[in-house]
Amino acid sequence: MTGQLSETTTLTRIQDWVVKYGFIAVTVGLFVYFAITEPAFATSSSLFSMLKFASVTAILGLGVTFTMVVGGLDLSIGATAGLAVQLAAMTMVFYNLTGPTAVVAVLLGGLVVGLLNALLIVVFRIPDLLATLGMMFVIQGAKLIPVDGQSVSSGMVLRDGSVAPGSFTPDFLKIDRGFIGPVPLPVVIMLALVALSWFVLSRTTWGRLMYAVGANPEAARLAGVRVGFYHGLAYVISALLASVGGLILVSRIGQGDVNAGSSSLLEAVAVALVGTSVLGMGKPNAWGTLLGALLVGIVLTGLTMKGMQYYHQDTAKGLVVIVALLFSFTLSRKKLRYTPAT
Amino acid sequence: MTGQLSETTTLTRIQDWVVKYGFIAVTVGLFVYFAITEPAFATSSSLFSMLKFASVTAILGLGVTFTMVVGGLDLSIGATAGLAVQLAAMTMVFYNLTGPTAVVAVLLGGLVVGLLNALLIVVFRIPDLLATLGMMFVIQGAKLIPVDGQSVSSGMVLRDGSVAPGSFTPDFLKIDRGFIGPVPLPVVIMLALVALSWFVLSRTTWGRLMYAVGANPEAARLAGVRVGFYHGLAYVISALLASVGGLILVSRIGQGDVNAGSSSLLEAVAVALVGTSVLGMGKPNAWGTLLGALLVGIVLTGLTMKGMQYYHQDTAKGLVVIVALLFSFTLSRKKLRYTPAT
Amino acid sequence: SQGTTTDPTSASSSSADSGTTTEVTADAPAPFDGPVRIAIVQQSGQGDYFQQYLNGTRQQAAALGVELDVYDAQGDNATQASQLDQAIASGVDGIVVRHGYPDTLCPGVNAAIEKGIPVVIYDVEIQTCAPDAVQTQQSDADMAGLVLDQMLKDIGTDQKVGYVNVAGIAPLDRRDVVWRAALDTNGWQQMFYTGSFTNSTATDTAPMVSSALKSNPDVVAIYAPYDEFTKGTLSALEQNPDIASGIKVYGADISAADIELMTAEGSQWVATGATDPNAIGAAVTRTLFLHMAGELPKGATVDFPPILVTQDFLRQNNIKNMDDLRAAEPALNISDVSGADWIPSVTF
Amino acid sequence: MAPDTGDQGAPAVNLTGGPLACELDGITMSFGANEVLKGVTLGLPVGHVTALLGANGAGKSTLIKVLSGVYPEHGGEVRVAGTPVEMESPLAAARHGIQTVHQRIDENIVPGLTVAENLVFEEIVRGEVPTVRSLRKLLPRAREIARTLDLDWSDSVLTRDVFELGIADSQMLLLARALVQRPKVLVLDEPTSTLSAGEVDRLFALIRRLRDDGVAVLYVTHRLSEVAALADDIVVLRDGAISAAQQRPFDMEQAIRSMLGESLATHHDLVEQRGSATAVELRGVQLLKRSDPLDLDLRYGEVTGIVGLIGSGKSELARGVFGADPLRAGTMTLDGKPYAPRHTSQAVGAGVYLVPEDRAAESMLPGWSLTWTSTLPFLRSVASWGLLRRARERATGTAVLEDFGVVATGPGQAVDSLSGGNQQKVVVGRWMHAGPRVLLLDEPFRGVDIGARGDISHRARAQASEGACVVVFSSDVEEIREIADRILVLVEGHIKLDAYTSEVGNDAIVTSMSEVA
Ligand SMILES: Nc1ncnc2c1ncn2[C@@H]1O[C@H](COP(=O)(O)OP(=O)(O)OP(=O)(O)O)[C@@H](O)[C@H]1O
Ligand SMILES: Nc1ncnc2c1ncn2[C@@H]1O[C@H](COP(=O)(O)OP(=O)(O)OP(=O)(O)O)[C@@H](O)[C@H]1O
Ligand SMILES: [Mg+2]
Ligand SMILES: [Mg+2]
Repeated sequence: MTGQLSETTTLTRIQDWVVKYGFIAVTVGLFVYFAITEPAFATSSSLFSMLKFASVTAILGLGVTFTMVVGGLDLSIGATAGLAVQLAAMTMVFYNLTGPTAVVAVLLGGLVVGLLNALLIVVFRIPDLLATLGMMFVIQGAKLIPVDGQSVSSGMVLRDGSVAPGSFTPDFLKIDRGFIGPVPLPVVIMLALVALSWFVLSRTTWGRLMYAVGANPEAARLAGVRVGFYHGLAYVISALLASVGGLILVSRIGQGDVNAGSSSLLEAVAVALVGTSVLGMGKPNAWGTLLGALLVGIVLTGLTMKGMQYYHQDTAKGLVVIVALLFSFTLSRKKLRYTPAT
Repeated sequence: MTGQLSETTTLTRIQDWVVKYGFIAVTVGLFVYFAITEPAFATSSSLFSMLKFASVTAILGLGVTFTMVVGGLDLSIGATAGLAVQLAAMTMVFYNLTGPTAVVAVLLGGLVVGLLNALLIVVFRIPDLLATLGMMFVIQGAKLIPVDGQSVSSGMVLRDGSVAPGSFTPDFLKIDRGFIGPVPLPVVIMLALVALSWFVLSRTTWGRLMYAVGANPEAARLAGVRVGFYHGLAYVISALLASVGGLILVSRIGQGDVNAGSSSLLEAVAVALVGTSVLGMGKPNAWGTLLGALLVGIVLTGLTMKGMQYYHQDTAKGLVVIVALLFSFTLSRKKLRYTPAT
Repeated sequence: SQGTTTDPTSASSSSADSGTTTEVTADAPAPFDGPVRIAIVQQSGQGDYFQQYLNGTRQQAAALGVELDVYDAQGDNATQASQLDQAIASGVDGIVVRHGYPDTLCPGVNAAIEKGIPVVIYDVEIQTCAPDAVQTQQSDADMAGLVLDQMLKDIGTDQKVGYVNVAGIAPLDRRDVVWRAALDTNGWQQMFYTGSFTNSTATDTAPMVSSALKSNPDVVAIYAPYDEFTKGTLSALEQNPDIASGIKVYGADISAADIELMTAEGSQWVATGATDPNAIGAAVTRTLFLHMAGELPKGATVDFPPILVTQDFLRQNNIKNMDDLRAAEPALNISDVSGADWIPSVTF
Repeated sequence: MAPDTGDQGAPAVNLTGGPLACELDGITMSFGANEVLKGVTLGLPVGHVTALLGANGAGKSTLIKVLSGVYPEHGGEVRVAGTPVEMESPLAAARHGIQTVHQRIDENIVPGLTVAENLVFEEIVRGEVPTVRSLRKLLPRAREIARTLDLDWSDSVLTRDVFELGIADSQMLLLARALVQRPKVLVLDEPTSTLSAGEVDRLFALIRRLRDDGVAVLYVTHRLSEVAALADDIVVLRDGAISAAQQRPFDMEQAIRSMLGESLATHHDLVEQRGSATAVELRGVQLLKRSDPLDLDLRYGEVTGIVGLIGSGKSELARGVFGADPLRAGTMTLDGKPYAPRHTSQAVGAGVYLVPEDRAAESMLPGWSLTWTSTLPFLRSVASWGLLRRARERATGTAVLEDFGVVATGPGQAVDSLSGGNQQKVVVGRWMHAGPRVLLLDEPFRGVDIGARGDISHRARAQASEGACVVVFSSDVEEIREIADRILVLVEGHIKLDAYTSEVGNDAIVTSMSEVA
C-alpha cells in the first residue's frame, strides 16, 4: 500500500477549504476592511443602498444563471431590461395607465422576448449565444422606434403635437423607493427572487431537468426529457427576470431612459460566472450569483468611499473577478466541469 | 465501409445550396439592391470607405475567430484595442517618440495582454470566458490610470503642469489615411491579415492543431499535442490582432480616445460567430469572418444612405445576424457542431 | 411652397417638438432652386439632448425641402471619421459635423471642402487645422459660468462642494476648466470627484455619488455639468435622504425630463445652464444653408448663447415642458441667428 | 473483499524468459482517495501478445494510461528495453515506441478535422509533416495509413468531417493510425468492442503479423474468445493488483475466478421462455434509406435478440421504437393501440425504455451522481407536486446500486468517474428498477466484464419472465445466444431469420447475417 494515496494532508485540506470558502472569505474580509477603515461604510443606510445597488445586477445575473444551467448564455438580458424601462414609461406616460398596468405590460414584453429567444434557439436551432446576440441588437434598436429615440418623460410633446398625458404613478415609483420595514423594496425583491430561483433550481423537478439539459442534452433526451421545453423555459425565465430588473431600474430613474440596461449585460454575466465557483459548486447557482453581485457591490462602494478615481472601478471589478476565479479554478483539485455551450 | 450516401433530391439539393451560398447570396443581393436604389452607394470611393469602415471589425473578428478555433472566446479584444489607442497616443504625445516606436509599443502591449490571458487560462485554468471578461474590466480601468482618465491629445497639460511635448506623427497617421494605389491602407491590412489567418488556420499544421485543441482537447492531448501552448497561442494572436485593430482606430481618430474600442467587442463577436456559418463550414474561419464584417458594413452603409434613424442600425444589425443564422443552422441538414466552451 | 403655419405631420415623421416656420419673403438662391441633399455626421445621437438637436435639424431641412442623411457614430470616434468619409463619398451638397475630436475630423473636413462641399462644424475646435469650415458652437464656458455664478450667489465662498464629471469629453472638459477656476476664486473645497460615463450614465453614476456622499455628508452643493450626471446625482440624493436633504445641485442642459425633475416636489436641482437643442439644431442647419448659398464666408464663426434657468423661475411661471419654457423665455429660440429672407426659420 | 491469493502466488514479471520490450515495476496510481493501482509489476515480452483481463474498474485502462504517458504523476517505474524512462507525456511514450489505442473513441477522434487529417494526426503533431501543407497533399499518406487495415476509403470519405464516421469506422481509423507507426509496444484497450466479426478478423491478422515481427502487444478485452484466438499470455488484474498470470494452454475457468473472485455466480443455463402477447407490432417499417419495409412483432415474456452486422439498422430500429428518431416509413402499435411516439417522453410514459449504444455520449451526464442519473427519467415518481423528495431519490439510487452490485463509493459518486462496466450497470439498472413494459438494450455488453454481463443478462431475463418485453441488439452472436430466447437476424434493414434460440445453430445465424439482401 505504498503508492501515492492522496493523503489528506494539512496542505490539501487548507486547499479544499480555500476552494470552498475562499470566495466567501474574500467577500467578508473586504467587508470588514471597509467597515473598519471607512466608518460610513457599515452604517445600515449605506449597506442597504449597497444592496439596492446590487439588486439589479443580481436579478439580471439570475437570468443568466438559468440560461447557463441549460448550457446556454443569454446575451439579450441587458437589452430586455432596457425594453422594460421603455415599456413602463410608455404605458404610464403615453397612455396614462396605472402602475400595475405598466408592470403587466413589462412582464408581457419580457415574455415575448423570452418566447422569441426560445423560438430561435429551440425551433430554429440557432446556437444560444448567436440567437441572443442577434436579439440583443434587434431589441436595442426596436425599442426606440415608438419613441423616436427619445427618453420618455412626463410632459413631453408627442408626435401629434399634444402633450403626453400621464406621468409615473407614485405606486410604481415605490418599486424602487418603497420599503418593507427598514429594508428597501428592491432588496426584498432580489432576495425573494434569489431564494425562489435557488428553490426552483435545486429542489424541484423543473430545476433538475434544466440542469440535465445543460449537462448533456442528448442523454437527457434519451432519458425522456423534453429538452426543447426546458431549454426554452430557461430563456423565458431569463427574460422575465430581466424585465423585473428593468422595472426596478425604471422606477429608480423615475422616467424613461433610452440607454438604461445595456451596461448591465457584461456585469450580469460576470456575476453569474463568478457565482459558479462559489462554494466550489462548479455549476451555475442562485446563491453564488447573489454573492458575486454582493462582492462587486462591496468593492465598488468601498473603493468609492475611499475616494478612488472613477476609472479604478473597472480595474477593481476585473481584479475581483479574477481573484475569485483563481480560488475556484486554479486551486481546485477536482476538475470543474461547467462549460456553457454555444 | 463508406457509409451511406444521402439521397440528393431536388429539394435537399436546393436546401444544401441555400445553406452553403445563402449567406453570400444575401450579401450580394443587398449589395445590388443598394447599388441600384442609391446611386451614390456603388461608387468606388463609397465602397472603399465602406471597406475601411469594416476593417477594424473584421480584424478584431479575426482575433475572436482564433480563440473560437481553440474552443474559447476572447472578450477582452475591445479593451485591448482601446489599450492600443492609449499606448499609441501616449508614446507619441507624452514621450514625443516616433510613429514606428508607437507601433512597437502597441504590439508589445498586445503581447503582454495576450500572455496574461494565456497565463490565466492555461496555467491558472480559469475558463476562457471568465478570464477574458476579468481582463476586459482590468484593462479598461488600468489603461486610464497613467492619463488620469483623459483622452490624450497634443498640447494637453500634463500632471506636472507642463504641456505634452509631442503629437501624432504624419507617418503614423498614414496607417489609416494612407493608400496603396487606390486602395486605403487599412483595407490592405485587413485583406492581408484575413489571408494570413486563413493560411495559418487551414494550410499549416499550427492551424490544424489549434482546431484540434478546440474540437477535442482530450484527444489532442492523448495524441501528444501541447494543448496549453496552442490554446495560449490563440489568445496571443488574438491580442495582437486586436492591437493592430487599435492601431488603425487610433490613427483614424488622430488622438487618444478613452472610449475607443469598447463598442467593438460585441460586433466583433457577432461577425466571427456569423462567419462560422458561411459556406456551411460550421466552424470558425477567416473568410467567413471577413464576409460577416462586410455584410454588416453593407447593411449599415446602405440603410444610412436610405436615411434611416440611428437606432435602426442596431435593429438591422441584429436582423442580419439572425437571418444569416437561419440559413446556416435552421436549414442545415448536417449538425453544426461548433460550441465555444467556457 | 413652405407654409407658414404649424404643420407637425409634414415637418417630420419623427418629431417630438414640432416647430413653427416663419414666412419666406424671397426666392431661394442656388443651389436651393433644385434638389439638395445634405448630411449631418454626428458623434452620438443617444440621449434627449441629441435627439432634440437632430429634431431641429430635420425640421429645418424639411422646411426648405432639403433631403437629410443622418450619420450617427453612436459615440465611437473612429466610426465618425469613417462616416464622414462615407458622407463625402455619397456626394451630398453640404455637411454638418456635430461634436467629435478635431484631430479625428480634420482630414475629412478638409477633404470635403477640397471637393467643394461646404462644411459647418458644431462644437469641434477645428479652426486651426480646417480654417475654411464654418464654426458654430454653444458656449460651454458661458453655460458653466452662468450656473457657477448662481451657485456662488446661493452658497457663498469657502464651502465644501462635490463634483460629478469625467474627463475626456470635449464640452465637459470645457466646463471643467470653468469649474476649476471657480474652485480657486471662490475658495470652494472639492470633497469628491466622481462620475461614470457609460451607455447608461445616469444609472451608473448614481451609486458612485451615493457612496461619495456617505463619506462626505458635509458638502453643501454639487456641480454636475451634464444632465445625465445631474439625474444620477439626484437619484443618489434621493437614496440618502438623511444626509442629503440640504444639498443643492447645479446642473447643465434642459429637456422636458429635466424640467420635470427640477420642478418636482422637493427637488434639489436648483439651477441649470441651458440652450434649446431644437433651436440650435435648426440654427446650425440655417448656417449651412447660408454658407451653401454663398451668403456666409468660409471660416465664419457663429455662437449660440445659453441662458440660466433656475428652479424658482420654472415654478413661478408654472413651466411644465419645453414649449412652456420657450414661451416664457423666447431667447431660447435664437430664430434670428443665421436667418435670411429666403429661409423659413423653424421656431419651437 | 478477501484478497485473492491465486495459486500463481506472486505474479511473475517475465513468463517467457525472453527479452522484454517494456516493464512496469510497482506502478501505483490514485484518484483522490481512490487508490486504483496498488503496485502493478508486469513485463511485456518481445513478440508476444499479452492479454490483460480484469473486471470493470479493475484498473486496466488506468494502467494503460500510465504506460502511455497520460498520467505522468504515477508511482513506480516504467522501463523500456531495460532502461528506466519518464513517461511524462503521450509524446514521450510515442518516442519510446509505445503506441496506444485508448478505450474511449470519443476521447481520441478530433471532430472538425477531416478523416484524412485524423489519420495523419500523430504525424502532424510530431511535426513530421511540413508545416505548410494542404489537405490534398495529405491524402496520399492518409490512404497509405488506411490501407494498413484494408480500409479502402475513397477520397470523398477521406475529406469528410470525421464526425460523420460511425463509431466502428472511427475505431478502425484509430487502430490504423496506431498500427502504421510500427511501434515496439502496441497497447490496445478493448479495440473490438465496437467492431463486428469481419473487422475483428482483419485486425487480428494484422496483430499477428506485428507480433511475428517482434512487437510486444498488450491487449485488453472482455471477450474470452478473443483471448483464446490471439493471446500468448494472460495477465489478470484485480482491484489494482495482478492476481494471476498464465501461459498457453489457458485455464479460462481459473482466469475468470481470479478476475471476479471465487464467489463467482455460477452461470445459469438459459431456460427458454416463449412469450405470447404482442407488445410492439411494426408494420411496413423502413429502417434504412433504401431498405424494404419490415414487419415485426415483439412479444411480452421473452427476450428477443436482434443481431446484425454494423450498419444493418439495429440502432435505427431501437431508436425508432423509442421515438428517439422518426421512422422513415411504417406504423407501430403498442398493446394493439396505435403507437407513434414523436418524442422520447411519450415512449417513457408508455413504459418503453431504451439503453442507447453510445454510453458516453448518450447516457452520461458529466458530474452527475449515481442517484441523479438513476432518477432522471422518473423524477415525477420521486417528487410530489414538483418538489423533489431527497429521501425517495436516495432510496432509488441506493436500490439501483445494490440491485446490480455497482462498484462505487456510494450513491453520491459521479457516474462518469465509474469504470465503463459499472456505468453500464447504472444505466441499465435505472430502467429496470422502474419496471419496463418494453426494454430495448442496444449493445448492452459493450465494454462490460463477464461478471457484469452475466448480471445484466440474468436481470434482463428476469424482467422478461416477469412479463416484460425485452429486446437486445448486438452484433455479437455469442452474446445474443447467451441472453435471447428468440433470435432475429437483421441484414440491411431487413429480417433474414426469425427463430427461437434452441431451434437455430450458430452457423445458420452467421450465414444469414452475411447474406446479401
Ligand atoms: N479520471 C478518473 N477520476 C477518478 N476516478 C477514476 C478516473 N478514471 C478511472 N477512475 C477509477 O479508477 C478505477 C479503474 O478504472 P479503469 O478505467 O482503469 O478500469 P478498467 O479496468 O479499465 O475497467 P473497464 O473494463 O470498465 O474499462 C475505477 O474505479 C474508476 O472509477
Ligand atoms: N452518424 C452517422 N452518420 C451517417 N450515417 C450513419 C451514422 N450512424 C449510422 N449511420 C448509418 O446508418 C445506417 C444504420 O446504422 P445503425 O446504427 O442503425 O446500424 P447498426 O446495425 O446499429 O450498426 P452499429 O453496430 O454501427 O450500431 C448505417 O448504414 C450507418 O452507416
Ligand atoms: Mg477500461
Ligand atoms: Mg447500433
